[in-house]
Amino acid sequence: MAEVSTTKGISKGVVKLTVLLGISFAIILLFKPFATEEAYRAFPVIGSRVWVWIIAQLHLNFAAFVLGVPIFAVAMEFIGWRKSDERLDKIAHDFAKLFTVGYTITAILGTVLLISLPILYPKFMEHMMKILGPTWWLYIVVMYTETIIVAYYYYSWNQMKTEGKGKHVFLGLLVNLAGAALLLITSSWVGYMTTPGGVSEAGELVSRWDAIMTYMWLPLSLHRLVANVVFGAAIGAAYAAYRFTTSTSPEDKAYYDWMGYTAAMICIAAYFILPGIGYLLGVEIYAFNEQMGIQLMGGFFAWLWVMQAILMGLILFFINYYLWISLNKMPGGERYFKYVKLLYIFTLLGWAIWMTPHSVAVSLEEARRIGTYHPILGNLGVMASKNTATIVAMLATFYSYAIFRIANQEPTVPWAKTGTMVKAAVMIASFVGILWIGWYSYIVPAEFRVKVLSTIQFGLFFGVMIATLVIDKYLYKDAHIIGEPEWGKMPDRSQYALIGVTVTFTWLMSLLGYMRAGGRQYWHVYGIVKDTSPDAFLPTHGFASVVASITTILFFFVVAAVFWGIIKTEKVPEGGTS
Amino acid sequence: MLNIYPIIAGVGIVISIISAMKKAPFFNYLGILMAMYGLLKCVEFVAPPLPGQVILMYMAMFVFTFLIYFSIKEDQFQAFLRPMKTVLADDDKKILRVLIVYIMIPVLAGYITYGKVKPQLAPPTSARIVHPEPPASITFRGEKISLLGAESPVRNDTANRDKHFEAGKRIYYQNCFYCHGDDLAGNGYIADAFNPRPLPFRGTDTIAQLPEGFVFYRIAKGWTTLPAGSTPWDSSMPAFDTFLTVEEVWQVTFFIYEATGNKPR
Amino acid sequence: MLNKNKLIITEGEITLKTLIVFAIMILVPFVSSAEMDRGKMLYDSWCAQCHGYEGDGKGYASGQYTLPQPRAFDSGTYKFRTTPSGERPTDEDIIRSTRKGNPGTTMPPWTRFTDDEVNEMVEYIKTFEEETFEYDAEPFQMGKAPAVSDALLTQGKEIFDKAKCWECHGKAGRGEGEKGWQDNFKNDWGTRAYPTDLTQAWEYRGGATVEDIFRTVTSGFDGTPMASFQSSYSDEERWSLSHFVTSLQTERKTGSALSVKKVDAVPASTDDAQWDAADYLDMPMSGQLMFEPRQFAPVITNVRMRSLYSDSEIGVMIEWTDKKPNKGDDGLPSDAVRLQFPVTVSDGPEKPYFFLGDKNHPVNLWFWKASDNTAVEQNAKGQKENDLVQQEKNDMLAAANYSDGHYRVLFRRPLDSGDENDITFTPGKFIPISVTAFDGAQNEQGLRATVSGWYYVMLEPPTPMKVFVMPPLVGLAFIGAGMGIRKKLKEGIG
Amino acid sequence: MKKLLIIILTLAVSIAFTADIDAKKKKKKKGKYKVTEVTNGGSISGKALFAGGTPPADETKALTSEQSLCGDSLPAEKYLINGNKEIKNVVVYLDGIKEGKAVPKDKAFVDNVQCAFVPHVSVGYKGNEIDIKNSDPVFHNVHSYIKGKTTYNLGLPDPGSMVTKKMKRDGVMEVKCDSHPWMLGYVFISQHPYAVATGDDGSFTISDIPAGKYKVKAWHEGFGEIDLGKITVEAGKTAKVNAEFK
Repeated sequence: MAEVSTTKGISKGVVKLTVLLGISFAIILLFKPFATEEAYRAFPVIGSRVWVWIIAQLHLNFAAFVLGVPIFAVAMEFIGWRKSDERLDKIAHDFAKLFTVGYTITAILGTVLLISLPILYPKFMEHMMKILGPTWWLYIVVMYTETIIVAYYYYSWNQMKTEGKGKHVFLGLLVNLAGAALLLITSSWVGYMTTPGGVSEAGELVSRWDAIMTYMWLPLSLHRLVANVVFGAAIGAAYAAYRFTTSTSPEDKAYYDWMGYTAAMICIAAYFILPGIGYLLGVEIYAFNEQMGIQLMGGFFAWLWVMQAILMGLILFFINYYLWISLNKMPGGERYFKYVKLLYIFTLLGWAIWMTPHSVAVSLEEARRIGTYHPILGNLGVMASKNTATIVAMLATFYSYAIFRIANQEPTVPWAKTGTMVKAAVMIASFVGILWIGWYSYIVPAEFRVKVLSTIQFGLFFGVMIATLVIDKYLYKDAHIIGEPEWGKMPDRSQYALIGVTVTFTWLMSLLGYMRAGGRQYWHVYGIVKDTSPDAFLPTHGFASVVASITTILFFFVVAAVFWGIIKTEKVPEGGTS
Repeated sequence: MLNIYPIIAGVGIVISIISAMKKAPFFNYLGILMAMYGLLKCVEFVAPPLPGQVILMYMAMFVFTFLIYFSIKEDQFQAFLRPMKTVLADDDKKILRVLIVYIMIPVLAGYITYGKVKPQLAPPTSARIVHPEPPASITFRGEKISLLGAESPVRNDTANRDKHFEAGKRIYYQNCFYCHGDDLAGNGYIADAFNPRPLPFRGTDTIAQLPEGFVFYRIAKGWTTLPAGSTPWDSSMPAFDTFLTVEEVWQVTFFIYEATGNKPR
Repeated sequence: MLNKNKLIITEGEITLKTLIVFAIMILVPFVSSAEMDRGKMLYDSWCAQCHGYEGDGKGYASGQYTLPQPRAFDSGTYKFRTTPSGERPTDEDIIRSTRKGNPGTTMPPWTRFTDDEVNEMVEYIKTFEEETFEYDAEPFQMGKAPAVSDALLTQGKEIFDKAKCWECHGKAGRGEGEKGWQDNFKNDWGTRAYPTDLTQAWEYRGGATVEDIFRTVTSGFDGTPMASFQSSYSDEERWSLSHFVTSLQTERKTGSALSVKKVDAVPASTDDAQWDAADYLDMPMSGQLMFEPRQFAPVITNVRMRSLYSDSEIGVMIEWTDKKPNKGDDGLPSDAVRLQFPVTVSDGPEKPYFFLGDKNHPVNLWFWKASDNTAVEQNAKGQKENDLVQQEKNDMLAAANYSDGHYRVLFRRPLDSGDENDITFTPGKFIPISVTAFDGAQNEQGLRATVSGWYYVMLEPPTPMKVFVMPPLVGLAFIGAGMGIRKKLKEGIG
Repeated sequence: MKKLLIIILTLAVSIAFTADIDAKKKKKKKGKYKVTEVTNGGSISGKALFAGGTPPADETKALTSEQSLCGDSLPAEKYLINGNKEIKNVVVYLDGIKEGKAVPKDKAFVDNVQCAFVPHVSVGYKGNEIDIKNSDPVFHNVHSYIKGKTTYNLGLPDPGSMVTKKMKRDGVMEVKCDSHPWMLGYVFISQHPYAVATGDDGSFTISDIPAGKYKVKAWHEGFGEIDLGKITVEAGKTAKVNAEFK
């Protein structure tokens, strides 16, 4: 493939976007959606809801992908530039390639959604345009900006590699800024739908700014931003894992092993913040409307939270597994296997409690024997224990990482023994403290538990992580290195764990997306625009899971195609034409 | 009555200990799974038995995580796979292979399949919304009451606390206790007649998690305004706005919180 | 001599010392009565709602709200004892009732309190009537129950006949005995006493184990017509009687669905042997509490359902205990029973409201009345009077039988009646069913009724083909997979 | 001075508390009857008479079961008044006598004969035993009450079976049978020996009374209880008093 010039690349991108927008406007004009008296039109066979559901979720997945991957790519590029590490730059470039392709797919899916919504839901979209119309035009402007910058960023890579690397990194930053702007705009729409503001009871606009600046807007944006980082890194890890398992040369294996590791660690670091921000989002939902909070947390969706817990725990287990196997490639790593047993138990217990359902689905016969609530499960199923279990499992995961980092080193500082003891003391104290708070949470009112104790638990969790990392920084200064990590010396099953993380996370995103949308129940805009379509009921969990699975499969089908395409272009000999 | 579960647990523990000493991870794995299953079933000696669904969840977790555990170290993983490989590939293990691979496992699989496909007496079930979302306001005998952030006038009237408590107690024991129980633990003397069973008020997981306005709403409107997900057709919760006044509903709400030592959210 | 310094006591010291002394003086009576106070506090919080703050049995939940009435402690008469008739109960007797509750009454088992707390409550309860407890009583020795044997049961049966247990409890033990329905059959507190249905173990007030029964037979229930047989029969005879009584208890099979077997023809008579062989489902019953007039204290606690179907017909038989039948000619309403089905069965969980349906989901009712011994078909779409309509076309055939306190009512109808207001039975489908029973003696009619929740009947379809095909196929697949893996492994080794 | 006041106050309060508790525990206790040697005691005798116009006729009770054994109806034996208006089964007793002769050791006795309690009314003494017998070939349960409270309830299934119980409380003990609602009898349980029932001629004599002034009362199942006033009993003499019911 010949090197495409920057200007050509940019114009290609702009034309693509314009064509897509043009098509959608043409179709919309052709159908004259708002001219109808009907509130809904039906999509053939699968119905409007499922259609829009799948398309929107796919679009969101790719959007998350193209917003998350640049964050990761630019970070890599920046570090590679400062450390003059060619490998990092190569990873960054690989990723830039990924998200450039992803960008096109996102745009196509967006177009489909753009056409579908006003045609299938004319009355609802009319309302949305009335309230938030101007943001839509802003969105188009930002989209053009993003397209131009992305194209410029990608196609100028080799050009600016030697001279003007700093400027190039700055371009990457702009990509992310534009991405964040897109995210903020779209979040404002979703935020308005779930926690509307700025309108009168009759649905008339009172303040457009209030309609944008809803309860959900910022926490949702933040949540999505961090989730996008996790997602982007997870895709990166999956890509590396895929390459690792298909590579045959030791160099390639070493390279992709290292890439997978880096991506996975970024993924999990961002992942740790997610529960906290999710908590914030929950608090905002409660602040908007307690009943919606109840509905989402304890009501109809309670079982989905159990599924969420299973998936989240699964992700932690995959990552832990990956790190534990990684100890094999660290000279001196075998010294730490004895701790793995302990960490394993903590993660397992945390996961078990995390997934324990509060209100169990039982047969009538079981219900008669158990009563309404099982004394053990009932107590394990409430927030006090779940918070604790989550944090314990995450902390165990962190320690897996902390062990791996120093597995091939031996401290040489004079206070090495004391330092290790302090670290051990911090570790024990943190587990004990978190468990104690967990126990204490049972005997205090909900208010105090939610506002104070949970915060302390999370604070303790982050404090311990920072403390351990800081101690390690000084403890392993000029440490004796037993041996360099043997990158590439990993069994394939460790890579499946990374792919597992990505698939699980994608599935989780679909599921949580459903919950977020489902919280509105039979409203398009909660409390303002009622959903009177035939689909105005909550589907069963089973059905929702099936749709989430289909979306996930479709997504990975497309992603696999993208990976395959990238690998195929690489196989063309250097300098050759195609 | 002979209970086999402690025996299963015991045998499982013995197997896993012996195989751990003999460095046979595969049998260690089987032993652990056996022990865990036995132990989960043994819960019924100290508490009500765990529901089958929860046991299934936990067992799936154990199967997965212990498999992971035994595959961390390469040599251990190979040792783990060895018995399977031996039985499948070794020529001198023919009898064992025929027995296990060609008889036992297929028969077991067939039996499990039979259990799945045979007509079962399992009536349709539905996931039930325990705390359905209430409307923003309700009509209580023609009077409109806003529920968003509704505050209990009874709770705020601290000067007459005892009076309200006693009134609430009278209302509870003349309207609620036959289902929700003398001890407010959801086990009234006719609780068995209903499915779903009446909710308990004790513990930290029901009314302690709810705002008082929600409880007011549930008492006032009962089954009549439940959404489909709450299976209103099954609900025997009366709409108490036909029997009680607004103040009485607040009083009984106050009582169930005070009597169980719970605070509204 | 005394140290002079020691004699100088500062004013402050005096104040302190006097305060301490008087603090103790004040505290002493408090301490001695603290136990009583805690007992009173617990009693007032958790007993007084029924037994009354004054121990008079007239708490909030008494009168129409409960049956039987809460015990009045101020009478000093206790039903559940291990002491001879007329004697005070032991503390353990009161504790047992508190801890285990009294089945079939609103007295639940109180498990939440510590032993100390229960003891203190008992001490307080005893203060409501102190004269009873002035005398000591010698509890009788329970001993150990002998192992049950045929000979013992035969002996027990003889005593059951000889001791005239059946005069009140009925020949079949259902509490239908004539003597139990005389005007004077009241307890000390002036309310009617009902002889216990010995077939329904969940209703035995004093517990249904053989030891419980032995205790009851020995001590009697003071304050009720249940007499003590301690002096009339030896321990051994009373054990045999107790064993015989346990043998009258029938197994209660609760569940959510009844599987209906197919037969050549649905028997038309209620006493056909096929019915006794058919599987049954027990439905615990409750009073109708949702609409006025509410029934707080139903006496029908259980309804048993059996069902059979043929190619053309379905028969549903409902059985229940009615100790005193009413045909509507004694100033009281007639006994009746009503089956309820949705008119259309949805594929999902959606159903009509479980009592008389609702506006959007009508129900099909099969209504049998003892007064004319016929069954009619009705439709209802709500609980108001005009929501209930009689069907003009009646496809229902009913047969009923009352004997020994036991109603058996058989409804028969074509599987598909061709009427759009009727339920149609399709084999393999779970069809919601609920039961409403009316006991005339309890003045039940209209909305005042005894109700069940929704259950299901499922007409067993012929076994589908896949049951025979799938398991072998899966087994074969596993054999194939095993062979495949082996082949691969061998190649790998080779 | 202030200190003293505090001390007195605290004392007063603490005493008040103690007193309160004592009051609660101290429910009115009946004075116990004391046995003394009575020599040369006096007596009270007289007749139970109907003082009104026409005396009420005895009632009959219809039987709802056991007709083959006991017939269709039985006399209630409630108003057994002869031509001279003399009333049978009236119990005359000294109310509140504190001390006197020893209580006779005789057992009280109630039999079930032909679906009725025999004797219909008798006098028993607290602390003594009572024999309860069933002479009928049918099941009777003797269910007795004092002031509406069950004293015991005994099943007597076999003909000729007898149960012996102790009479622990005093008062008019109603004897009933739950199986046969028409059956009714009385045992007047007195805690002292100075209580007698009148016979067919309505006459009674209470003897061996220590000299003194006594309150005399008479009880009848139909007419209830009447006060005969305070009677002075002189040593060795007989005071006369009639119980006149209206």
